[in-house]
Amino acid sequence: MKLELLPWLVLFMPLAAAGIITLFTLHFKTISSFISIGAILAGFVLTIVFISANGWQPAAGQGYGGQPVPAGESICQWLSADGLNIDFGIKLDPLSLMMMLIVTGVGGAIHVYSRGYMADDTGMSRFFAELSLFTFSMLGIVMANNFIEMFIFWELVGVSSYLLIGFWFEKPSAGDAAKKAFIVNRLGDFGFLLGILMIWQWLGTLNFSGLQGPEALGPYATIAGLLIFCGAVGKSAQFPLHVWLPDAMEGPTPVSALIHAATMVAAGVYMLCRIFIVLNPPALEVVAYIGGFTALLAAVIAVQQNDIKRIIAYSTLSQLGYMVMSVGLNGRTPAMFHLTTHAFFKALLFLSAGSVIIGLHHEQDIWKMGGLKRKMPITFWTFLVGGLALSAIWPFSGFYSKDSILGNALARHDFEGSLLFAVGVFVAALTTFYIFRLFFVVFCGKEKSETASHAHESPIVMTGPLVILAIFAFVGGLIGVEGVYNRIFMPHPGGLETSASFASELFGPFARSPLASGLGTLAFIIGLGCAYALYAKADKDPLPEKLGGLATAMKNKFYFDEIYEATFVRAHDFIAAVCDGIDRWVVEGFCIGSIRGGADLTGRALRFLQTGNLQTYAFLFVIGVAVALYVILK
Amino acid sequence: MSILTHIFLWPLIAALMLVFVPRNYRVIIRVVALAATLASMVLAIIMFCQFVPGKSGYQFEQEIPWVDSLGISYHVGVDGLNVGLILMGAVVSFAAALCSWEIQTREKEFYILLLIMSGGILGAFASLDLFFFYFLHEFALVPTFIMIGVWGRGDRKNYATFQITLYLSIGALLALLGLIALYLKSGANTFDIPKLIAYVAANPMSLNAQNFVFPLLLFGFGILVSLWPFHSWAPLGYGSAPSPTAMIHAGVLKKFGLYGLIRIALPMMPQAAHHWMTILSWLCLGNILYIGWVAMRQRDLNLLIGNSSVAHMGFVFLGIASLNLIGITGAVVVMVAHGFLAALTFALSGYIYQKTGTLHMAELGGLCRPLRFIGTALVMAAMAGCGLPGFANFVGEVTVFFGAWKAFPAVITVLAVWGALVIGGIYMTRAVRTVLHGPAPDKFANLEDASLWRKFPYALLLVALFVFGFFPKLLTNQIVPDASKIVSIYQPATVAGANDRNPATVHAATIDASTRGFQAALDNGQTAIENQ
Amino acid sequence: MDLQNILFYVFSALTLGCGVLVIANPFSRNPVTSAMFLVLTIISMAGLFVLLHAFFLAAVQILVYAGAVIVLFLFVIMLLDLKAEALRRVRIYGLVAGVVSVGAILSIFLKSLGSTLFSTESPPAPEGGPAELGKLLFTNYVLPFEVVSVLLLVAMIGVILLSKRNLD
Amino acid sequence: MQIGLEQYLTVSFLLFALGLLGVVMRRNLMVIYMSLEMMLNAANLALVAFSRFNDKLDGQVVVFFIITVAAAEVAVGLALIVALYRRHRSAHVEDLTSLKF
Amino acid sequence: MNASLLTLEMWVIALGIVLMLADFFFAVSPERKKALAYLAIAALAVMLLTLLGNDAPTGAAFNGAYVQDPMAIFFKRFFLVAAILVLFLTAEFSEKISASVSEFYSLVIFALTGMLFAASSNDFAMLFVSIELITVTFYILVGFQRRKLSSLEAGVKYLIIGALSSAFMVFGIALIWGTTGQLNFTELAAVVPQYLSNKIFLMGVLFLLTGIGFKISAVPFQIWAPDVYQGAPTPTSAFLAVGSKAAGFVLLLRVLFTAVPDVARQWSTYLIAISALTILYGNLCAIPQRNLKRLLGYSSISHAGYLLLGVAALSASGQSAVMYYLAGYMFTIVAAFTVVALVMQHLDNEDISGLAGLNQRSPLLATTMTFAMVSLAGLPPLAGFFGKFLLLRAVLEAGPANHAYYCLAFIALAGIIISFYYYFGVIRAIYWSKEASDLSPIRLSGAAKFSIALCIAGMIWLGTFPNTVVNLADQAAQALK
Repeated sequence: MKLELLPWLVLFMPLAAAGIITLFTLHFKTISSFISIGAILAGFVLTIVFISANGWQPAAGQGYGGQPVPAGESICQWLSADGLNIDFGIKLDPLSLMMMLIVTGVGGAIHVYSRGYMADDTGMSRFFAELSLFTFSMLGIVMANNFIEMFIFWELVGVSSYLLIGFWFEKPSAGDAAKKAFIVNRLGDFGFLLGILMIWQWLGTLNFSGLQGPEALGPYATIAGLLIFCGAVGKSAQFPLHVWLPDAMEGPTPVSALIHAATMVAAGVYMLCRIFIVLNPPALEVVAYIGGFTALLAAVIAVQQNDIKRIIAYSTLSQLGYMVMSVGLNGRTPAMFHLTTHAFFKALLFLSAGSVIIGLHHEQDIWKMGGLKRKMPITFWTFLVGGLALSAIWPFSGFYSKDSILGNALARHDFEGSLLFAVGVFVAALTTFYIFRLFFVVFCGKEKSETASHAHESPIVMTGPLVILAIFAFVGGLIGVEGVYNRIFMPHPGGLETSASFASELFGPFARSPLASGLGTLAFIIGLGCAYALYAKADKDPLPEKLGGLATAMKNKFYFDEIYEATFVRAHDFIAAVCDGIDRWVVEGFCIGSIRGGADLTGRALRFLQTGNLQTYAFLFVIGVAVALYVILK
Repeated sequence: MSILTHIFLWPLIAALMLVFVPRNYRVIIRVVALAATLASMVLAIIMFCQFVPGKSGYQFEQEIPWVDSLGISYHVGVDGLNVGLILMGAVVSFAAALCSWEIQTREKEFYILLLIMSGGILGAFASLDLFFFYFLHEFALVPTFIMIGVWGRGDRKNYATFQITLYLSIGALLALLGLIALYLKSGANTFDIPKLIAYVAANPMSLNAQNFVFPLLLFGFGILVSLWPFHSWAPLGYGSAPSPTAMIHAGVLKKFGLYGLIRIALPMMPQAAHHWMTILSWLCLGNILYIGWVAMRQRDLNLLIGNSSVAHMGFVFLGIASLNLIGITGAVVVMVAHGFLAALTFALSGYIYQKTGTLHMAELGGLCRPLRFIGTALVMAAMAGCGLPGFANFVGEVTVFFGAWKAFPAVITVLAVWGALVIGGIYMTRAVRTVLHGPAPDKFANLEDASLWRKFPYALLLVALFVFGFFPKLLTNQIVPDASKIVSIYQPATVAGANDRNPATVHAATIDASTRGFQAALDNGQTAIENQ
Repeated sequence: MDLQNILFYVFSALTLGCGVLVIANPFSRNPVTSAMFLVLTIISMAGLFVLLHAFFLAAVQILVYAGAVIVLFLFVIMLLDLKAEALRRVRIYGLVAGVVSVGAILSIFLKSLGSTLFSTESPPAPEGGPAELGKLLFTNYVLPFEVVSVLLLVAMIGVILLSKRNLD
Repeated sequence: MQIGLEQYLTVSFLLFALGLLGVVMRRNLMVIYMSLEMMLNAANLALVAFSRFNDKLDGQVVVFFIITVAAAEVAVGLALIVALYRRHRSAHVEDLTSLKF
Repeated sequence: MNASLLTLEMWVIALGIVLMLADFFFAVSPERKKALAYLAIAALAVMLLTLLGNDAPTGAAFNGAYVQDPMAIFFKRFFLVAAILVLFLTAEFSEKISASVSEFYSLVIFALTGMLFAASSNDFAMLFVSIELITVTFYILVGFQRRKLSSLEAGVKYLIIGALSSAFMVFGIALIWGTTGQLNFTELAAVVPQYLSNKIFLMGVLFLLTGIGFKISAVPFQIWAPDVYQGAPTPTSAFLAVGSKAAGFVLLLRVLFTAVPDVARQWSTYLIAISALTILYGNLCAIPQRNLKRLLGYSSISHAGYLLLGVAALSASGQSAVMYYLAGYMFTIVAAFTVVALVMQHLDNEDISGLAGLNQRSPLLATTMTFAMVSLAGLPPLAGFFGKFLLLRAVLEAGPANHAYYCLAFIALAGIIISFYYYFGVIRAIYWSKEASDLSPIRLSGAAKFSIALCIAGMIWLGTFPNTVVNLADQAAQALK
């Protein structure tokens, strides 16, 4: 068969799966799950086949109308009206192929895991349908070759995450969380669409292959860049639109793992790398600072959360902050590299947390857990691996990626770089601190509640994926991911480090940027130390009395929700109330009412001319004649 | 006999037949109505498939002189502008006929009126003669009032009837004045639209004449389409209308005014159009933003849907106002898409009302559990309503945005996009949250979901939305050639228009050429030149 | 100041005076008196006709009007013995309104009459005798004449119908 | 001075106005009807005067018609009034207000 | 001098006399009286077909006093059809006036004669006598139901106001003739220009129009209409609304456009004002009206206003629009009155609530009433819509000359919209009023069904295939010059 068709197949199989499940197998949970899992795993396999056959940089695909198309794209026209040509095509290059691998691979593992996690939920078919829909949309984002197509799938991942967050829609909190996620994402997309419009206006094309440097955008380059960035801010939950992600934890844990850790939230970073060329220095600066600030803010908040999933969610925020920061610092390879490793270990962490939650019958408060090391050994170990990878200690995958980010920041030798480097190191320490706080409280010490004491290990269908992901989280930094990204981001010979020996690869970071790696390790040690000192034996949180008001502020996420509630939502509600009032009272009440009443009254008044008295009639008749005479003859 | 004649005549003939069917033969009445609408739908689909895009002139034409002394003739035909509308109208009529099972009293009269509505409006869309264009629409409009009055629901039924009658009559009559004035002032002494256009193109109307006629048409048609601030009839009317009526009116009849603007006003009165479209572009923001906000406040599902459908009209107006090919194409696409969508939403709310007996959102909740199909469909409808890709609405709206961006100062488009993405998202998700999500009251615990037969209309409309959402070329390829005929008279004007902000486009085009081949380069080069 | 003028003034004075007494008789508001004064009005008007050389019409006027119409009136009045109005008091505002409106019309009449000038010299008077009238009537105006005959027939039927004893 | 058309017209105008006044003021159907007759007579006078001074007889012919028609009208009208009186015991306009508004 | 042109009138008079005489020896039983009506209808139909076929002779007689031009023919056809419909209605109504119903028939025929003469009268003497023939006949017809006080009262009111207006008219004729010395319209038209500043002459024209305005019930001479429509026997009301009004309009057209065209041009603004006032008065007063016949009275005022639109337009298209509109209006209003007669027969007052539940009692009647109301409201596909379309077109056409026409058009729109309010009120009363007192089905005789079918067919035919009538009206309007 023609290999060009494989990517299309990979893209559309999940959609087909979703369609089949919704239409036919809603009532057969098992079949549905197998269809969905089969679709995504087949996608994974096909992607590997394709890569092994065509390499990372496929040759020219095919277009419509016999037009030559750029390498690795195959296009068909979707819509065309004079200046507006929107294609539907797929763009295959190392970036997208690697993302496809991540989405299908990690996603596949999570699919399998969900088979166990959702086993006793009546809506499992619906769950898998929506999961497949998400996979389709995510692959679409990855493979899109133009802005509109990306925007389409951008919206689709939004809606599928909306559906999945609201999966347990009977829970009011779930419904609200879904709504919030959707609307906040919409805010981001608002900017994104405007950015697209500006790009189109200035470049006359929407295809990524037609993109040009910021100088082509004239005076509006910065605005355009930032507008596009808005999309990333919304999707990747960067400050100030970060508020939806923690609430999104209302969804089932696999969803949190897949969408809100591994793939969707990373789409923003991916998009930034995709359109990197149009961003000009000022825009990049903003990007970098936003990223850095988000990383810091989220890490600080995470320190005082007590919901196991929320802690990990905030850590996701802060890791995303790292990536965005790195993009802003012109380091796309580190960003994507960290995205990849983060996908592994964050998925791992979430799934482990999920297994804990299942083990404790949906108990999520860490202070009701404890001493699970013995009861859930596999989960314990996998979680430990995830935690170490997250807190970036050699030789775990996280170490390499985060180190390359810090190194890249340091390598700029300017104020911006150094400042953000410092932030990064501090955040690294915090990261270690909060993750091990979680770790100690949950797994060590003694049981802090009844449920904890009756916890049990999860079935193989769940632990299996855990182990696989754990392996990747461990070695993820050493399997040449970085090299693949370098192929497109810095295609000079120096970039191709796959040729280097394994040992140099293993210790590469220390050689390349000793300062970064050194400080990183130091940060880890400090964080771990503090965490151990405070939480190894604690059965209640000692920090609040130490920090006082700051702690409560951290606990309450620095009141962002409240602020938005008070400003954005209130404002809209107020305006809405005003408009409604005008509509009800002025337009409908006054205008219509007066017209109607006026006519009615005149009618009733005029009728009194008809007194029924002949004399009045004669009199009116004569008056009429008199007036007519007067008017005509004056 | 043109296929178009069949398409709109069958429902009318069926209505005539029903007059003679005794009222207690309910089955026969329904079967006749369904058969007629089904026939016209099938014919419409056939017509749509046989339509050849870009062929010059009109297709499936038929012309019979009617009143010679006035130059009125029965003249039907389709081009890219109305072919989609006719298809949409036929499909929606069939769906509405299917949904009419909710009517329990005086079915005979109801079906007769329903058939008159659908037949009349299809004829109006098909006709290329000013007189019949208006005549058939008015013919279809009257049953609306009666249906709301007789079969309407809610305590404000009578007031709604009064208001909708008042507004729509004013609108229709203003439009009538405008059409007559157009006929007189053009001096062509014919009501035949193609002849009129040709004549006016040859010897244009004076600016005064244009400025007299155009506002009449704009506001006459505008009132019919609930242009802000003449909108207040719509939500109330739809709120109290029986759902089949709301489906056909909101879905199909409402598009008449927009179609009229595109078909009649734009090609004949370019100067006036230029002057008025800037005003229109601000008025339609009233629809998009203001009505969006009003919709956020609604506590009744039907009122919310009604308001949202009013808000959607804003996008069509925006597209028309942009006066360029992209915008008008988008406008037509939105018209078609919104036809399906409005029909779908009103059908769904009708079902919910019929099952729960209320549409007050505070009393509803958690309906996704008992009504799985209806709930899912409603979620889809809500998503389509806030412009989600995959549904036809997205295609139209995004195209409109591109057109508007090209035509107007950025602020208009910015506000419109805000209305579409954010405000739309807010009220739609709110509706879903309150009606479908959350804990379900016990009394709704065992509502019965739609049976297979009753799922059909909803499925039909959803499929239509998906088809045009996934393959917009089906529509745009047919629209573009004929729309470009209309905008061709505006091209010199658009050069003068506020639209020369991109020096880089030519450069872009050349870069593009290397990647997308010379054909594309040519296109973009042209746009670039136009844009300067 | 020849006899004709004197007669004109006499007759017109009589006509108008009796006319006033028909509608507003200060002494009696009995319809009978009104009817009697109407007779006088008509008769004096017949005098004016004579002055205008319309001899035949003068005769007809007296015969038909005074002789037939007014007699009919009197019959009916007697039949109905209308005393009612005598008892009712005049409504002042109605009276004022009437006078004002009619006065307005009259003033416009006379103003426009004054503004238009007529030839004052009197042309040779046409002989308004039966022969001439009859000739015209049965040549140019035969059609209206016939129609009037139908009208009279209708009137006859009507009167019979409306005053039949038995209410159907 | 010479008596001309003007004087005759004045008289007929005055007579017409008198009739009008009667119609507007009196409330007895009979008297109102008489006033109407007076108005017709005013028209007659005008016609005769005109025919005298226009030197044409057509006017007198029209007068002839008017008189005839008036007679017929009076007959019918009085019949109506009589019928009404029989039914209603009143020939007074103020009692005739069952049809109003 | 070809008296052959008068064949139709002669036959009609003969028919009237025959009917009257037939009462003595033929019409002994009610059935026979009904048969008499159908005989008359048949006779009229035959005359319509034979004497006024497509090749009806045209020309003038009695040195121009009587003309038989396309317009006369149009209106004669119109009057014949109207008389036929009204006779049908009368036959249905006959038990109310059983004793002297055959006289009623003959009176209708005589009124018809007057209208026929009016249609072709071309000088003031003819105008006067024909109008008087119509009016006097209607005095009798209105007061015909002597059992009902309302009928008599209506009769007397019609009598007094009618006599008043005819007094004005006579005086007007006197003044016109006196100043110009012309009785014949065509000859008058030649000399009018030199009298345009002559106040006596203008006064005469005004008084003449007063008389005609009374017949068409135009403001400010509309005041009698509601009372008389309400009080008169239903067939009479119908005939008033159709025949008498149409006669008024044919004379108005003749006078304005044949006799004094220059005056008409001079007074166009006043015509506009009159038309606007009439429309508004009729519609506004009708809003709170509950009595159906009275409602129709008010609506007939408003329709007089619409018709005046066409007159005020002072153009051939306007005149033809008037004629077309009259044709449509005839079928519509007769249908409405037929339903009133049949439904309200046994009710003492014609309150709208009497229609309650009509759609159960007799679907046919309900449909007819709905059609009538829809057509009166001017909605497709019935005659009323196309009529209003033509009228508005005529008015807008005149717009450039005088911008008041545009305002007039808008006022007409306002009137139409107001009228929806009460017309739909009637429809609502039929279909969804709660208090349906009795639901006994209404028996319809075949003749009634036939006449109703005739009306509906007329409405639909005129509305959907207006070509024929429009062409006829156009020819007629051309002949008016």
